[in-house]
Amino acid sequence: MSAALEGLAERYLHLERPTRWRKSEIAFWIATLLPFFLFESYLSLASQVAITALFALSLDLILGYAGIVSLGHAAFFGLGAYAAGLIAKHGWGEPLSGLVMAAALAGVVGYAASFIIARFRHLALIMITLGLGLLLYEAANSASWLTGGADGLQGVRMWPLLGYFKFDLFGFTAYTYSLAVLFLVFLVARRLIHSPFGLSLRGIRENPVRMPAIGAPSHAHIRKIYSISAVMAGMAGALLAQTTSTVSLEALGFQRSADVLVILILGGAGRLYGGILGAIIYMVARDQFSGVNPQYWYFWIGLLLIAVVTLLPNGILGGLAQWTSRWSSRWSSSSRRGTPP
Amino acid sequence: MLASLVGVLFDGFAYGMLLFVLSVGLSVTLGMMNFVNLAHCSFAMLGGYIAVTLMNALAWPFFATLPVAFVAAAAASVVLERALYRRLYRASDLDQCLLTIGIVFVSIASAAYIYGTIQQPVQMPPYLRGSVVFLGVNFAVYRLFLVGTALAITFVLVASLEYTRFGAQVRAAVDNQRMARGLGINVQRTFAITFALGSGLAGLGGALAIEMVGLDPGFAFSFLIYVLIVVSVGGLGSIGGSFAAASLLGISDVAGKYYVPQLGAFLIYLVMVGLLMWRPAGLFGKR
Amino acid sequence: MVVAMVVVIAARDAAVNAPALSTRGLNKRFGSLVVARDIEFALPQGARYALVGPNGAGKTTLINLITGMLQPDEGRIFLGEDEITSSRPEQRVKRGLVRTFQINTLFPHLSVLEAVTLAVCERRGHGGAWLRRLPAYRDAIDEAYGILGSLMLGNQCYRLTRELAYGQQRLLEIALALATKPRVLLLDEPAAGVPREESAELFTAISSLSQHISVLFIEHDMDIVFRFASRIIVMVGGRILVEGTPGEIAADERVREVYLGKRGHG
Amino acid sequence: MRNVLRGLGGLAAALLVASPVFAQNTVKIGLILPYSGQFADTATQMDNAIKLYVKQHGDTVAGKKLEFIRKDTGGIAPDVAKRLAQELVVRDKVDILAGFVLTPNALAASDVSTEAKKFMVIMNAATAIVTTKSPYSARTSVTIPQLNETFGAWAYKSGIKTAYTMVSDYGPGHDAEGAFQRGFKEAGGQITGSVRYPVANPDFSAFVQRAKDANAQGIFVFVPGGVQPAALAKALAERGIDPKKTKILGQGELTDAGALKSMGDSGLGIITVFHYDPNHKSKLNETFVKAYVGDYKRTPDFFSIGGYDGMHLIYEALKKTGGKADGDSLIAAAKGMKWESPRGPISIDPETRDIVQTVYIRRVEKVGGELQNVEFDKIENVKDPVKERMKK
Repeated sequence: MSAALEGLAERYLHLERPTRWRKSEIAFWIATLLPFFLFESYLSLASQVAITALFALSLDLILGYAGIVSLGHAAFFGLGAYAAGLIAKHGWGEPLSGLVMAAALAGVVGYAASFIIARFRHLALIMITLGLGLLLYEAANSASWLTGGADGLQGVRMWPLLGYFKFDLFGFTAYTYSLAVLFLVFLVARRLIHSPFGLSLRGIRENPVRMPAIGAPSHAHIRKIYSISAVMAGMAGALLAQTTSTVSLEALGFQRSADVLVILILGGAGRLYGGILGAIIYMVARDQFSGVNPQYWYFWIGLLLIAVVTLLPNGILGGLAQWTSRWSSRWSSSSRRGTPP
Repeated sequence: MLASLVGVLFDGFAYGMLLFVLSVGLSVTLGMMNFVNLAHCSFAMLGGYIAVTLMNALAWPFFATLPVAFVAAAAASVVLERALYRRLYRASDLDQCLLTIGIVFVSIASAAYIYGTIQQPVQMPPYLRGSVVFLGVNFAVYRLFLVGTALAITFVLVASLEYTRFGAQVRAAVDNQRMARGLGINVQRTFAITFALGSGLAGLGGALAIEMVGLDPGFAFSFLIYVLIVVSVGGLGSIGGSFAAASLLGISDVAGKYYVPQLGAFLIYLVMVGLLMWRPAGLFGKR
Repeated sequence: MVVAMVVVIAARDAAVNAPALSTRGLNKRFGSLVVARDIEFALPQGARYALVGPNGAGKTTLINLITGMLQPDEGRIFLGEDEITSSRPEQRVKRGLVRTFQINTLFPHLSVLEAVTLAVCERRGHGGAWLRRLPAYRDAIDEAYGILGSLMLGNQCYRLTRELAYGQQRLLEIALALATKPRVLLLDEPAAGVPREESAELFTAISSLSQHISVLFIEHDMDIVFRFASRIIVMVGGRILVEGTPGEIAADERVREVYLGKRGHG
Repeated sequence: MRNVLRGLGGLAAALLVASPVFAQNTVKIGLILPYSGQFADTATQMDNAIKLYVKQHGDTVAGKKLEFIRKDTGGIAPDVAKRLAQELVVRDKVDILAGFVLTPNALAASDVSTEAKKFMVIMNAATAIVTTKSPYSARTSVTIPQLNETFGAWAYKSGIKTAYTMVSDYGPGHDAEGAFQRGFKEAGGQITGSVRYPVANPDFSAFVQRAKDANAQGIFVFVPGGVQPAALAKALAERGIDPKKTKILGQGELTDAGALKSMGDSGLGIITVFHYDPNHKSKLNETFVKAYVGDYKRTPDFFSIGGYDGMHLIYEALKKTGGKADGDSLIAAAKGMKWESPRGPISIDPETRDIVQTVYIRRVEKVGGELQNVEFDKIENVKDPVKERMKK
């Protein structure tokens, strides 16, 4: 691939370079297999990290790339979770098809919502997403005949994955499954942000006023990415429901929306790996802190957040990118990237 | 029937006034500096705990605790403003969210560590308890007191914004920061002071809130949503807006729960979403 | 019958020598303040018109009205012979009515090439395509590269927009506009803040644009205006004071007192 | 790929088999509680009692040293609870799962208890069905129907002919509403109306006004413990509902120590049903409360007693099995166990593994200037009626 690119005009390379697989990326994805060998007893945590990472990735596409802040993204996570749970409860426990159906539902709702979302920005947008999310939560709570209300959805029975791998106590199947889905969705997201559409999204984030002035249908773009993001969030929810065979109202809750936002910002919004890194750091830190000190762990999480903001602006990846670019610019001001992946 | 209507409206208004005192500070600071301070309710919580400590441990009278709550919260905010907030004025609002959420976590943990997770018990002085009947309508004494306080605060705020030099500077800074700078107003300083006053009000609100909604370490988080609703619906930087929004939300919430209880939980959010779709900048908002 | 005839003829005439852009009785108020009053003008195909007037005369507002960023209270706007009064800004751009901004309105964290490629892709309708990677759209990239070259930005195109010198950012403003293949180009003080000698270069670049592009530009420097404009429209207080050739304008008394007079002590 | 997975699957299976072996002379207990978040205080109270019991009875039972591993669910989070249960079993190799304040979390962890055959002690979660989810689980707290169906029947006998019910709009609330109305109607009473308020409801005045307008002889209320009881009681007082005329009936949380402190005299006369109160008159309870207050500077509540009795059940079961800690032996030992708790005589129903206990009817009165729940009636040996019906 890259061999063929030698001798190509710089202008192509300039746009092609950021789409290349870096060694660090490949190393990262290989590292995601380590839990299988090094931390078998952490597999169930690993699977939930992967699920959260997927959720954060879905938020990154709208927040990090299109600049749409949402405080109600758990709505789609929860929709996916309940859809997957209900399908399994009513006799169809096949995970993959359940995943697809759940994602589809989330996508449809996301598309419907996107017509509202695209019209607003700033605080109004944040509060409207928040409001819609809370409304859905209350609806799910009062529709206890369907959702099981506050006790959570009961009687979710999953069939073995591919008819062969049971969801085991170790979370072995759970992690394999979550990781595989995360990786596939990541590939899609990666391709998406390196496409012309991805460029248009960055355009919307960089300057929503200019976009119409160059003939770009911003609203259409926003509707599209929002629906895609909803599908991914729905997948994350479905994965959680399937791997734990539990669904509760908290899947829709404000807390979850807020957490994923924090996770994404922590890792670095607008960077493909921001959400994933954020999920790993936040959840592992939380697991460790709360293991040591179940009552006051969030004190340390709080300090962590404050430290990151003050030391590494724009999240961990953003901060690092800044440091490195400052560092490198001292040696040579080689052509720098707007948004490193 | 009419009696109960009046009663319901009154209760709603009183609840709204509580929301107003809690949120007005955030509205002004957000409007002036666009600084997303999600830790606003942490200052409220601080005020609450100060009041509780003074009342229960030192047996202070309730009224004496209120100014202390105000001052304590204001002081705390000054410290934080110097230590942390100041670094992030020019940072992205996402970073501001992260910082202030971090502060919320720390404050909740600290409160739980110091005061325990228990629900703080408070005993109002007898003359603030129970209710008075007027024209066959039941008015809770404490709510009457709350409304009075809130109205007084509103009056003071509006008056000082309209008629003092500092108020003028604040208004200028809210309307247009660049221009204010041009006019030689020290926006940084103006903001710091406003921020302190706003947080102080939050602290006062925290102290006033205990009797009605209780106080435990969760407060800093659980009331954040309501405060944000008031701020966004009212419109950034607008005291009148916050007042209108708070009373509107309070009344619609209580009235809704009374007349259509099955909608009880939905109503406040429905109202908010509806209003924001109608006026994205809020009732009295410019931007 | 006869009426029908007339209409047909009228239509044909319109088709023949319809101006590239024209407005009829545009009015816009902000509360009591009138920012546009009965604006009527026509910009012929391939023309180079200047729009001048003291600050606050409503020049930028007029551009906002024409490009749909503001909706007029009354009046109609025509691009060629078809009306666009109610179409959305991006639709107008698609039809070839494009503007630049007085204050740089760019994409700070996109590289120069990325920014222009973005505009090209949007014009070519690739804006929503996400199955193939950007580098696969070579002809789009080539076109963007070409545009940048024609505006002397060829050697800057791998830098981030925000790292460009101010003058170069002004050029990028125009590059973005050109990337949309405009038929009518509205330039809002393209040389604002650019030192004189550079601004002359900039306008040489503009005037050397293809004759298929009709240009209306706002500019304060009268020397530039007289050098590059075929006709000049003078606005004052939201209305068109006078329109004419540079010679006519230079001779016009009212212009002297209102406009040139102002420049005397401005 | 699939072969690789299969290989790894084998590895995992091997480890799973390997896991229960060892844990020779220690018994590990995994406590899953909401130590942080909205329900943190419930965890605090329960954990205090657990610590107290261990302190009083030593940490060695039947020659085995007890080892506790505490995990935080951070509130209602079945996914987390299940994961923690899995990790406790797989990584920390615990023998017993215990705690569980919240029903969804208990239900989720029950799956793990079933699959891994681990003894599970539910120390609070009060929805009737919880114990049916795992054959290795037993409950030492209470069930909502156990209290409120009994209460409904009692209310009618006590002379209340018409009642209005107001409950929090979520699972436990619905259970309480259903149970009370059932008991009340079956006894012959008439429900004049009912209303449900949101779970997180800061202001009750509107609902209280409705209840008042319905003017029934009794108003039955249910709220989760914590912030709300005081707020509700205050609202009742503010709207001028006089407990001496209209009977206010509720489940014990409504008038627990903390709530009473902050509601003040507005609480006087409220009648509640409950299975435990720190002022319960018995030698055992007095010593328990004394010790508890001594260590933690606050009075125990029903979370505490659930934890305390839960520990007692674990200790006694271990003694009975001679330290064998596998699920089957422990649950077998637990079935039918009887003992005298600070709350009174209790036992574990051999069929349902659920608690059988005395239900107390109390009234809020001033005792030496202090508001207290004074027991003035009781119904003995009450089983969970829901599961009784299931059997039929």
